[in-house]
Amino acid sequence: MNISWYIVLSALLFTIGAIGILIRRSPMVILLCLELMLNAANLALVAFSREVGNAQGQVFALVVMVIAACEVVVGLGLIVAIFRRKLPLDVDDLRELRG
Amino acid sequence: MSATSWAWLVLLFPLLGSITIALGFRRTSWRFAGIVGTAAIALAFVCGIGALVCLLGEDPEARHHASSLWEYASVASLQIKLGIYVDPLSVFMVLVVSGVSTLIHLYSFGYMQSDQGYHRFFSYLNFFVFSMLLLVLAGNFVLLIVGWAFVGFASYALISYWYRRTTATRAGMKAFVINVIGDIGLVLAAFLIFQQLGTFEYTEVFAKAPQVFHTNEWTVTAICLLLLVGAFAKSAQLPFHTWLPDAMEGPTPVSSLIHAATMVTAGVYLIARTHVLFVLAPTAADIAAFVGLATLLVAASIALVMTDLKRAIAYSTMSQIGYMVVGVSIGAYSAGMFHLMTHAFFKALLFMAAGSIIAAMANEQNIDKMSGFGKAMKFTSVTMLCGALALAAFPLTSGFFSKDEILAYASARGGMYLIFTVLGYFGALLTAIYTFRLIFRVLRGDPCAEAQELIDTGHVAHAEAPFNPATGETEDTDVGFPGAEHHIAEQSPPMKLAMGVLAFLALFAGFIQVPGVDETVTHFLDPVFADSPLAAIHPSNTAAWIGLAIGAAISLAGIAIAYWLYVASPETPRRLQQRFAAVHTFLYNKWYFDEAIDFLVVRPALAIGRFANDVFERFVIDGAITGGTEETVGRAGAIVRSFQNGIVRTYGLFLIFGAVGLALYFLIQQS
Amino acid sequence: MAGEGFNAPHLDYAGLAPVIALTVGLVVILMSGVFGPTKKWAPGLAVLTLGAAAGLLLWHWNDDLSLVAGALRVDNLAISISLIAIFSAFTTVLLSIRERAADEAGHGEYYALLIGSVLGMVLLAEADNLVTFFVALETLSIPLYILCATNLRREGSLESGLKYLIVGSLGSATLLYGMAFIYGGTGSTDFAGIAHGIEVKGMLHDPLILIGIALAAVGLAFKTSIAPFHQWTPDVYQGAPTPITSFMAVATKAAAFAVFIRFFVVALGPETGDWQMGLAILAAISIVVGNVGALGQDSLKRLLGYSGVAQAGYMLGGLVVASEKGISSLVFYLATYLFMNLAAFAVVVARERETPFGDDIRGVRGLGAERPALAWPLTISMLALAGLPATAGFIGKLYLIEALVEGNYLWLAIFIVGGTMISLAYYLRVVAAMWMRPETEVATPGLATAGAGPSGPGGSTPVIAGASPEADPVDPDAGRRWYLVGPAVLAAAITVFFGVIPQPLVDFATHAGASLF
Amino acid sequence: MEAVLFFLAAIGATGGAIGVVALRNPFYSVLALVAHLFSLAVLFLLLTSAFVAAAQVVVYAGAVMVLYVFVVAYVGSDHEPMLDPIPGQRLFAGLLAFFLFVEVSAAVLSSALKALGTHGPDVPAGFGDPAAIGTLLLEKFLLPFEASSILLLIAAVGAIVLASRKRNGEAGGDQRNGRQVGAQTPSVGAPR
Amino acid sequence: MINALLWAPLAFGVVGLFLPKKAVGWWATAGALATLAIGVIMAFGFETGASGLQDTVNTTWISGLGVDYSLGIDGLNLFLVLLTAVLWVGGIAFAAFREQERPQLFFFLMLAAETATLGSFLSQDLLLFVLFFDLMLVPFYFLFGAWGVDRSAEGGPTAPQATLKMMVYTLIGSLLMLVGAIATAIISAHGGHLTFSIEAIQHQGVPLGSQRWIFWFFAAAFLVKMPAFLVHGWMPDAYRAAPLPVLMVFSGVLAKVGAYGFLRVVLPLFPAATSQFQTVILLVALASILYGSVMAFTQTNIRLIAGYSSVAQLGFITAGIFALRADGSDGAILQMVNHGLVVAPLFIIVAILVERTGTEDLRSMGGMAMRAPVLAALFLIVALATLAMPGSANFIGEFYILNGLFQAKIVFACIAISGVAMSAYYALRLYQGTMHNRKPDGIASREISLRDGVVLAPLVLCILALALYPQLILHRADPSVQQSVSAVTGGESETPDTNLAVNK
Repeated sequence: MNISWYIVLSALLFTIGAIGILIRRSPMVILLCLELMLNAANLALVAFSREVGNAQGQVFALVVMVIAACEVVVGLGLIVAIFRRKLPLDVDDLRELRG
Repeated sequence: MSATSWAWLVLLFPLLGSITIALGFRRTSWRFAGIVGTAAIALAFVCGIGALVCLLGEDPEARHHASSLWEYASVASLQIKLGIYVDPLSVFMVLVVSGVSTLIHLYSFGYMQSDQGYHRFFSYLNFFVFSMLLLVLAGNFVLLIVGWAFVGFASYALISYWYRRTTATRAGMKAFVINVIGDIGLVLAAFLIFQQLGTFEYTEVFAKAPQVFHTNEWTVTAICLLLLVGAFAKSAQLPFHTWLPDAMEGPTPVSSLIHAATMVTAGVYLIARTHVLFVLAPTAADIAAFVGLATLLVAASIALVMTDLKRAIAYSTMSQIGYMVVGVSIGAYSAGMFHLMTHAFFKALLFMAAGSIIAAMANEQNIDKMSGFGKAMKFTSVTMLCGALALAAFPLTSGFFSKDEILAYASARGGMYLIFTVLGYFGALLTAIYTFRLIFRVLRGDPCAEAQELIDTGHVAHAEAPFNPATGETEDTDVGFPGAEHHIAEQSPPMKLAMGVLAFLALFAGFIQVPGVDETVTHFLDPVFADSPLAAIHPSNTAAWIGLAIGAAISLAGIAIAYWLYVASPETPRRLQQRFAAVHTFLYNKWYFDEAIDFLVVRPALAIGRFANDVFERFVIDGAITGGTEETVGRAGAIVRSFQNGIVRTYGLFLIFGAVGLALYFLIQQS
Repeated sequence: MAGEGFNAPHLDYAGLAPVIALTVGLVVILMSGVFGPTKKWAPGLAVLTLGAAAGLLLWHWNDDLSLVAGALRVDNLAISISLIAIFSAFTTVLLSIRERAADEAGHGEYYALLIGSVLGMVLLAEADNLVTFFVALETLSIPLYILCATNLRREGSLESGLKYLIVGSLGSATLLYGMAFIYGGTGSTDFAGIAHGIEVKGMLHDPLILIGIALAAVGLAFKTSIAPFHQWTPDVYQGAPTPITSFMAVATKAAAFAVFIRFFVVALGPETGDWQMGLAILAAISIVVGNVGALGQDSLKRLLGYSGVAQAGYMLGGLVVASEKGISSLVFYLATYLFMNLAAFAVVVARERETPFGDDIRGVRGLGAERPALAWPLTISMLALAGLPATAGFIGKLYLIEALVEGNYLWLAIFIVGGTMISLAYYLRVVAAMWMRPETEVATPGLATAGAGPSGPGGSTPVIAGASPEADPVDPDAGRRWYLVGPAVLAAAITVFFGVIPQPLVDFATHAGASLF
Repeated sequence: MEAVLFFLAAIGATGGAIGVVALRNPFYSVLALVAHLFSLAVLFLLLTSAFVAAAQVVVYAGAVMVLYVFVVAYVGSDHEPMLDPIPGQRLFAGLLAFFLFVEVSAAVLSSALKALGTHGPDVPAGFGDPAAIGTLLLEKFLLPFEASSILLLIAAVGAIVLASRKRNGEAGGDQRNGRQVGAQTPSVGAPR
Repeated sequence: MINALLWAPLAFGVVGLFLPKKAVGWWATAGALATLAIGVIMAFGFETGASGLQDTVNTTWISGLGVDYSLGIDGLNLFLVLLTAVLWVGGIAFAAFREQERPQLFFFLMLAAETATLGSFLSQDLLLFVLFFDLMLVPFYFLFGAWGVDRSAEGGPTAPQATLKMMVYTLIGSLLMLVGAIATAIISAHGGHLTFSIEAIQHQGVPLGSQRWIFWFFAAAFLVKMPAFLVHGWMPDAYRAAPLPVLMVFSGVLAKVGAYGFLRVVLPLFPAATSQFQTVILLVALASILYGSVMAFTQTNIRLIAGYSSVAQLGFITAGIFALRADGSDGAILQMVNHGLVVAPLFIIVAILVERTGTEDLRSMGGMAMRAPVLAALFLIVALATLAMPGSANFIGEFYILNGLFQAKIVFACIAISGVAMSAYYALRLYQGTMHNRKPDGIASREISLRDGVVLAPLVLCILALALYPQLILHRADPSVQQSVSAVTGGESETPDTNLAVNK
């Protein structure tokens, strides 16, 4: 299979993730969509690393996984805090700050 | 001591007087002010004599000197010195001005006694004399303009002397603005001269002009016309004359000094002074002459119907100046100057007398209300009669000689200029009529109330509440003239002295310039005008005497008519009025000059001002420029904030949008 | 590759010292919690750590080291930016004393996270390959996400935390995706390698690289809050605890700009011609957006947020021209921006604590008469931000414009000028509020009820941004506390000093700029 | 064979992704993501990067997802309403995403990079196996490796700070009325 | 010496911040007097007839950016510096006689403003000039805003609004000028060593193409500052808001900086553009003259009468400069000083009148002269000088200006001179409206107090002295002016580099 296929696929996944962030309101799902985007990036990285024939991209992908995990943790922590604070778990309703 | 140093002294004394009086107004008495003021001018006169003597000591060709104190305003490209120019012409003017002024100061010393602003008055008056002398002595056009404007200011200050009177302040403003227009004419003329000749100094200008310009070249014509604007504005010639009648708001001594004897004749002096240029621009000269003629007749016609004593005399002043302008423009220089002198005498005298009478009438100026002062105020009426005779050119009085000399010259020059002779004589007729109209109506007849009171009690009547004759509104007395106790009419010796001297001069000054006998003035002034071809023209003695004869006849005729109209059959005037109602109203409204100017100049200016204020400033400056910008920025801000709606997904949308846009730009930019 | 023996990279501990110092400090502060209440010493420890790091960085001034197999590069640019970040953090520590958020989070954690973020910034400033770059970026961001939310009682705080997290992650995902393409196009993750790759692989102007640049630019523009990627800025600035805001406002921008510069000038140097115009347009947009957005803002933090967007636009100009002078001017501006903002935020903190108005502009009304020691710094900082002479702000603008004109970006210079004009309208509004008679209402509650507390008359005032009753307890003489007045006055003094004698700072910036060329 | 695997995995990944976005119950979204991750792992294998694939399965499907499930269980999963309150949000989201996709694909397809068209160069055996990756991690990428460890520490601290109960008990009360005040002031900071 | 002149006011101001309320006013006055003394000493040291700069200071300020700290005095700025010093003494003394709120700050700002203004006159480095030019504004921003008059009652703006408007308006120009200055330096450097020294740039020359647009950047700054027609929008509000002691120095001096800038910067550096756009600028000047005059005689607020008259006067000055003849510019310099010297006393008098009458509306004033003859006399002199009464130095100024214009562009001169007639009208209207006619009830007509007299009289004496001997200024200004103007007229021959640059 050509590398191009993988890249195009990753582009597809990336955009799907983006769409998700833009249209979902539950913070949890939004976090999931972030995961989607990061994974799309990972796919691209790995594919490219295959294409250029060095493994740096794969390592990059691994690091990205770690970072994604961190973001998830913090995100979920925030969600919990918000829940504790009896605020709605809907990003549209969190709009005290604007203008 | 040389002529120039005398001249500097001439300038010095009035200035010192003015300053001293002004600074001392708190500590010194009114007497001090009066004495200092009069003395200063007297000294100036004396110095004038000194200068005269010096000049006469020299041979006629050498009788001109320039002298300068310091560089007034000079840079590499143009020099302006603080310099004077002394020659017979200027000395002549100095003598006339300072002489008449001395007498009028004397008169004012008594006349203004009870006025609150005594110091201010004399300070201004001295300042005026200083400015007038500066004007006549100036050695270059810039200094001329300075003196020119100074007298304008002095006249303004003295016209609105009783500054609580709105009429006075308005009249002052009018006079000043019109005079400024005149100044502008002079300034432009100066610029043009500088452009052509590269200097402002009289001597150089008059020396260079004949080489640079050839006759009737447009530049020199333009210069002369611009000079005329200045001259006419100052000398109240058409169409700039409207300020002079209003100027009568000022105290009577002011009217007699500034608005009869001296300042208003500055225009005549100017034309005489720059005759070199006018010779080069005959067209301009003729225009000047015709304007003078027109003024002469128009003013005379108005004077026929004026009921306000002072204004009537003012119009006669205009008309007399018309004679002078005609004279100096057509080339009768010395004649014109001579008439200037005699006119100064008798017109000053007439005003003094009028002032005395007005005082006796408790500020009433309307001649319809006056009568019978002949009995009430002997001295005044006698002197007034002398003045009137001179004005009417009664044979052998001063006016008789001076006026007729001009007309004789005109006929001698012949051709087109005969018009001036003919119409000049017609003007003389009118003059005689209106002059004696005043005399008969004011002096003869049975005394009016005030006159009667004067006869009975020897006390001058005065209104219980002083009022403004023009509007009739009551005066606020702290500027109040006449003050509470005011009994000055012909009772104060200084006044009598001044009037007496002037009466004498008015009657007999003519004899210094009798055609064919002794033409003192002509001889004295000849060196100045020697360079003018027109000066060569000279009416033969016979012609001159014929002219005098005609003049005498006309003047007598005029007096006779006046007698018939106002004494023999007092009904006639009224009938004439009804018969020629239109004419009368037309004349009575002074040919509607004020209205015309108001319509043509004043209203448009104000309209523009209002437009600028209410429309332009509000809608363009504040509206479009300032407001527009604010509006735009504000709108933009609103848009930005509306995108900032606090919903995180919108932010995400914009982020992706940015990404897409940027990527697109990059891709397009390259392919 | 496999099968070869494993040979560890040479570790230059001297070069790594600052990073190590920060790491150690971070751990120590966390640990200190074990031995008892951290409230007392945590700030001290934090200051100590920062001081140590700063010292070690200065020690490397004028060095040019490549560390840990080309992961890091220590040069003047990195050092200068790191110093800016550290100084900002240092003052943040001071401002955080008695800060409600610190109590909420627990002081140990609070300061540890702060140090962590600083660590991220130092790494980012030194980053020399993509992986380090990305890790450092996240090390910078993630603590900030948390710190923003630490004032758990205030809805705004949590909200800002979540917003920042979501949009931030979106941004970094985009950035990452861009990196992936650049890596794919050049086959290297080292900046130098990338530049080399572009050259040899003939990838110049290749769509693959360009799309990568575009996406990477988006990510970086987001961090530096360039419009249209700025929208988080005002909200997060307003919601976050003020000391953290002050930290974000300067340090984040500085670090992000550092890597922006290094990545675009070193790695994408060959492509300069391609990205210049694009970035210039972004700069122009954010100048306009930031300035008009700030008009009519009542919340000072929000106002500063928008102004931050505009200022970022100005600074980006320095990068656009990609010349030595441009970079120097950018660094210079960042340095001045540090002090200008610092003064402003210190005052805002003080007023937040002593008036019931929070960060609303009414909080500073009549300050000139009431608290000159606060009014002067705020005034100076506003004037400096507006770029008026005799302040460092003027020199900064002068420097930038000079660089732009030299780089033939006159039109951008004119944009800067235009933006400055608009900006007067809001900066001076603050000044007017301090010194001049109130614009509309006569009585200023700020004076009347200062120290009265939320329960006082202030409580009944309509709730406006940042001033909900959730606001922190009022400390009536916060306006006299040395740790608030000190930084304010100091920063203002420095602003003026460098406005009058800019030479030292200019040299500093020139060195930083020179290190890349 | 490889092509078939690729397409299957691709379909799986795409389907999973779509599921994440489309499913309205967060819980199902999580499951969809798990599916997505597995198919990604397959793709990684096809790209001869075994270690990454393994890590993918272990770290994500193993650890992270579990965390998700817990949280979802904790905060409860309520269905969000179908239609979007912001007008045009979905339309624009779709359009922009589409454009992005087109741009990226265009870039990829029009790129001058030869290798993209190929299967990639032949790589030595053991390319991307744990040994190789480990070497890289400890040599070239030592610093990012350490840094990410610190990052994990920070994240942990953060999670504690955010999620842990407050020491001082009075938290609950004023939280609630704080919220009420917050409710009274919906239009805070709105432009005026 | 020159440094002392420049920084003395600021130093006094800073010290003043720490003095007690009572003392600070006198201290500030002393500071201003000291500055004036230094200025006068320098004026005596001034070598007449020399065109070059004298007692210059020149040290590098920011090496990296090519900015130098270089000051110097020549015929162009000598008397403007003196004017500044004199007016500030007047303004500060006048304010010191009165109760000010927060006096320390007030006087500090006043003195700071003086330093800034002096700086913009003295600086010989383009960027330094721009810097001081902008800096001038800051103190006035505070003075207008914090001590100003709130007009919201009569539907006008509040002081802060008005002063903000002024700030934005004037900075629009001067920021563009900043860009222009930098561009000038960079372009003229031709890639070589970057310098902002005006002399150096003039020597290197600026290509015509660049001159065209840079010219407008500078012109914008100067025209707004003046203010000229169409960009005077800030003036009415600012003038009505400003506290009068401040306003007298503001309108007395600051407007001149704009005109001065033309002579100092624009003519020497952008000769080609100058002669190219001469007509345009002349049109603007003409519009300012006419518009200013017309507005002045329709206003009823006495501040605005003075304000719009300044617009007209500055129009004259600009016209004089852009006659591009030595005599025109000589007149402009002279007129700058004159206008400063008349407008400042004018505002003092306005202040006194407002104190007496409690109103600024001309229509509800009048009749003052009776009880206040001295005030009236002083006012009369000032008014006459304002309307450029022949015999006053203002007349010589306008005479030179108009003469220059007449020789250069005769039509413009003929139109411009109509402004003189209008000025006669509005000046007298102002005088009569306040001093003459009937005194409305409820107006206190008191004589000028000795303290105000002490402030006012010296200024009036200056007017009279200059009236007697305007040569004092013309003589010293002329050489420098010729140099500056010849850059345009004889420019090609004098600075070959410019010529060469133009040909490029």
